[in-house]
Amino acid sequence: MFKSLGSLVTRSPWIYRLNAGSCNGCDVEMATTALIPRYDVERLGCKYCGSPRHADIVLISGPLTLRVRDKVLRVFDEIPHPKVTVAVGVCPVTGGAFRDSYTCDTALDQYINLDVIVPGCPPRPQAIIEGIAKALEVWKERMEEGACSRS
Amino acid sequence: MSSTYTLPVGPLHVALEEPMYFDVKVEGETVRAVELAAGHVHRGMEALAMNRNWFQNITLTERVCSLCSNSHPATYCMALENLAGIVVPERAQYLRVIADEVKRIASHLFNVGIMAHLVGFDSLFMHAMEIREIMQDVKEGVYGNRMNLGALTIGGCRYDIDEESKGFMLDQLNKLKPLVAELHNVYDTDPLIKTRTQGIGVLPLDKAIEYEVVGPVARASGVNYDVRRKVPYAVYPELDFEVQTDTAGDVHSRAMLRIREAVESVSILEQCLERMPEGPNQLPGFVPIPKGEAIARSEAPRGEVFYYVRSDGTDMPQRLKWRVPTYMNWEALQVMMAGCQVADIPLIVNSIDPCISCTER
Amino acid sequence: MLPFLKIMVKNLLAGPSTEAFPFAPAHTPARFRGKANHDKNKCILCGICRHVCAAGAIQMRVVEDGSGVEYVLWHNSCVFCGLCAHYCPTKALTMTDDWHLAHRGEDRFAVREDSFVRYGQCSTCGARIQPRPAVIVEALGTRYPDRFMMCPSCKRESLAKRSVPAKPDMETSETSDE
Amino acid sequence: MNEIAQKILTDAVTTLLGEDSVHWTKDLKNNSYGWVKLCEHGALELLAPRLAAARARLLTITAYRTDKYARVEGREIAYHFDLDGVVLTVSVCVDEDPPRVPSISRWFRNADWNEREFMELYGIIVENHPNPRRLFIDKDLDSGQLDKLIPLSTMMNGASTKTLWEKVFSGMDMPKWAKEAK
Amino acid sequence: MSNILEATFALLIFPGGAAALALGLFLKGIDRRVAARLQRRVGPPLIQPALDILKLCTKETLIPTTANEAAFILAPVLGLAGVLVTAALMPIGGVWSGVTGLGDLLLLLYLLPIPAMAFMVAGSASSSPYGALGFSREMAIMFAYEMPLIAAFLACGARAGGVGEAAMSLQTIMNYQYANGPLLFDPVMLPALAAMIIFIPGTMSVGLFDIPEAEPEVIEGPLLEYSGPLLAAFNLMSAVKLVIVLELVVALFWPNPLGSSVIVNLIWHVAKCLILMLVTVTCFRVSTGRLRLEQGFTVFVKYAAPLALVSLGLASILR
Repeated sequence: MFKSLGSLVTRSPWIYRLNAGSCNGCDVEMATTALIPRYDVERLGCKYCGSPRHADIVLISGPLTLRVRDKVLRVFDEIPHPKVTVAVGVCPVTGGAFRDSYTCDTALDQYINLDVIVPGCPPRPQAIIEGIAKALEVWKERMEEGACSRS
Repeated sequence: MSSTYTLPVGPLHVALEEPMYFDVKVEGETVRAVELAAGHVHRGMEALAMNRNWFQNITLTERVCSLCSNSHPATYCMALENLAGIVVPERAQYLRVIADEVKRIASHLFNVGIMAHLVGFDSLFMHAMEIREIMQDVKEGVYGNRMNLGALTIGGCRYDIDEESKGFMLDQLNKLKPLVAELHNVYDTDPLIKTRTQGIGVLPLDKAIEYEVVGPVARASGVNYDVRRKVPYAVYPELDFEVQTDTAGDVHSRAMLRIREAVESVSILEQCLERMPEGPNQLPGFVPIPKGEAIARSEAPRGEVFYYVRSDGTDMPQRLKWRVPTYMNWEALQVMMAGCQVADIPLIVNSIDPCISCTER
Repeated sequence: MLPFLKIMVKNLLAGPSTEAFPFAPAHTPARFRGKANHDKNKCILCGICRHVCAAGAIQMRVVEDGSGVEYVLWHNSCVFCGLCAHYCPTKALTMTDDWHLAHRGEDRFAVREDSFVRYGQCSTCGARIQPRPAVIVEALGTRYPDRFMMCPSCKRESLAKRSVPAKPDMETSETSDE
Repeated sequence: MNEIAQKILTDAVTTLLGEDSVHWTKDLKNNSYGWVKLCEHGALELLAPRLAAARARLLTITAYRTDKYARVEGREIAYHFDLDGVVLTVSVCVDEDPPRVPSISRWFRNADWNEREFMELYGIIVENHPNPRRLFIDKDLDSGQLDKLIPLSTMMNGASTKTLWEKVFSGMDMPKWAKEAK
Repeated sequence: MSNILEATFALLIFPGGAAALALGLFLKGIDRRVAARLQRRVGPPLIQPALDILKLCTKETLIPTTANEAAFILAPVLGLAGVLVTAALMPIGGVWSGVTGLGDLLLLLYLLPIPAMAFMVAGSASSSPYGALGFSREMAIMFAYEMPLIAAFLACGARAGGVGEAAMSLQTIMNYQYANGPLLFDPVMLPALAAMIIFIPGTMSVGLFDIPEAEPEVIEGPLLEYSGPLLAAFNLMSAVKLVIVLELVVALFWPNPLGSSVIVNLIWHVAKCLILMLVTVTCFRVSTGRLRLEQGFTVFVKYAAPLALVSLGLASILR
């Protein structure tokens, strides 16, 4: 039962974009991916939503600066389970070019479990779509395990 | 509904590409006061730059901001070249102008597209972004990345334009030209765009001078200051283009000015591709950077970029400082937003083409 | 009156401009800067790639027995600027057009370019020297390939042995081979 | 155009500081850059209104340590002005402890952010600043982050990067070459 | 007994309840797909709205700690229930004549604002400033679009019923049209039709009137804080609301059946709704952006309401 539900449910991934202090390259590419006809993620049922409470897939970019950290974590907390996290670009994982800055908390995975990582600086839209597809797999697995509740 | 209440805009707000926090005091739908809180994208890049060597800083400055990602390393390299007295080969200077203008077109189209998105005109936004994709393809096809071109190196350019990519570029420009003209017409005549943007966020000339704004924001208010003309660099003195100015100084005139500048950029690109001389695209080997200080400026899509570099003779800068256009334009928002409607806040903020990651570094 | 209506009709007639991806492979331009590729057969361990890398994505560690260097380029740290490939003197590092790098979070440390570069051996005494890959030796077309494969001290010795009639300019050119 | 602006700026400086106080350089495209050294910051309050009267605009302000790693005490602040394409840089030495300079935001509105920035990055006190709050850096961080620069060797092996790289090398999986060797 | 059964069937299965939900989701699916085509996109599959609802039902429900919990939960539930009841009352030409004796316009006037009310309760219950702003916007715009709506109702009634004889029953209006041809082709009623065509996007908050839920301005307004099944209820509510509004306009202006076959008439009815939606919702929202609140208000007060009043005046005089 969970199995068929999983494959149906994952056809409606709603995306939310979270900027953790990025240089806006990844954000522009996410907006491009999410909104323009050339990539049309709506084919996959994706919708770009304005409120974190509507989201299923969170795209995070940026090296997590100290000033934005608490706000990012608070917003992340407002996203209902089950949610899947996709790190767009390398900054959330290692800081990329901003590694070891005094204002960056670099490893975002101390706070948030990154389910999928899309390396690139910034990754091309197709790569982001690939990341979303991977995220859907993760989501499906979670649905099949019945792990929908807040863990 | 006469009581005043505070509407927090941001820091993670859909209308803003980047985290920025405004405390907007609202009465009904009218804005009474705006307070800015910055620093969410402050990544300590100046400290990083002082800890990275000259080469690493090419990449680092490119990551200041991805929308004007070519202007930063270009100005940084220019500052170093001024410092070391390096003469860049002429072909490389043409190549630099080409990279700059490609980025300018893409950036301006992105900005006017976002404006359409903010007035809820998503189809027009998509249309503008589809037009921008033509330039994105150029970036990806010629340079290898859609945002960060990686075009520059100290003493030249890392890439070269061969016959094939020249043909590709000219094809794309020919595709772009009628579409941009059509887009100009839509923005100029669409009644919705006009009702929503004309007379909104006005910055009169005297205020523009007082707040020392730069770039399209200044030019839309009537300040005729374009670094490409005022402080010639690369091969701009040899190129034929006109500095666009306007007098209305509202959201609409800024958007129109950007489209007109994009049209000028297309013509600059064509001139460059035609006139580019044969020759090396970079200086061979590694150039030592002597002790000293130097300044370079260039016109990024958003306005004047300023670089100050100070070297103590080691392979790292003693100090590398840059000032970006948005840094100058932020404060003028308080003039533009005075007494506007809640619905106009995103529009006005977007009209200065804010680049927060640039500003906060 | 409504200029956009015209565009709307045109859009309808032109049909979708959506790419087939992800249901079909996407077009990748030849110059695309995807993940970097390290060719251990060309690497001379000069370290310039590590020097110019702003993201610190390249690390080299001598393995325990000292026979060579473990060369790691971590794609999760790389910012794909291509400076390493630009400055690599032997073109051991190149940027490929492969952008299929999206991976599960648990694999984050495995997404890397991993190679083992064995140190060269002095052709005379067997001491450890910088790698002298065959490709590079051929490409350089050095006049004394055997001396090129020697450690500095053996080279000095070999030069001294035949230094009686040597022309000074030739020697300087040879030492620059090192 | 260029010459006129250069002359106006020269006059503004030399009437206050005497002949030869400004040194001009040109870049390859013939743009002029003027350099002024002020060894005593009191003169800044006299120079700023003159430049403002000459309608120069403030480009930005750069503060720096005379020695990057603070092996020698001393800071300098470079004020960059522009008049119609000509840049004039006025470097002011700040030697006292604690370091302090007067604010010039009375004459140049956009000095506000610049001054707040070097206040928090270099811990320099700006006298008579209208709005001396933090600008960019978080309240959790000490001010003067750029003042006490960490040497590169430490930076390269910054704690977070180091831990990450240990994980890369310890390997969640075995490297290919290691498998082949066995 | 059979009356009660019939009413239950109408409420739960057809034309209210399940049928209205299905029709609403179908229309939304078409809307999204056609909009995508107009924007040079492929668009989502037709069942996408249903998939979205299904997905939302598997999600967690978060309730803000500062919110009024009861109102927060009740708003979408009552809103959905309200529209489902309303849908059962909507007559379908040649298929269903509405619950007898209940299908009168005054009742509809009370029922139609239910979704807007639900939005307002949601906006104020969620205790976020954006919700509050959305609330005040929704209220202002509702007052604005109610005016042309009432005027158009009266105009149709006057046309069908004659002077002094208030034809405040949909059935009367429909019977008049069965006898004299649809009001759509009646030149006197054209201004009222125009007013209703402006009313549809207004009440559905699309295009020029996407004001209460404007994403960049008030981040979807009252919906900001909703998640999971409650959000699904809101989405369903808006889908059914779309059906009601379209059916209402069809009933007022072109209820005429195609023949005597129920199936054919049903398809004919859906087709009319579909065409009406494509014009007034899909094309409209694709080709325009959003107005400011006071500009949106002006459109209704200055253009839509007077247009409807012209029809009302003409209908009263000409009779």
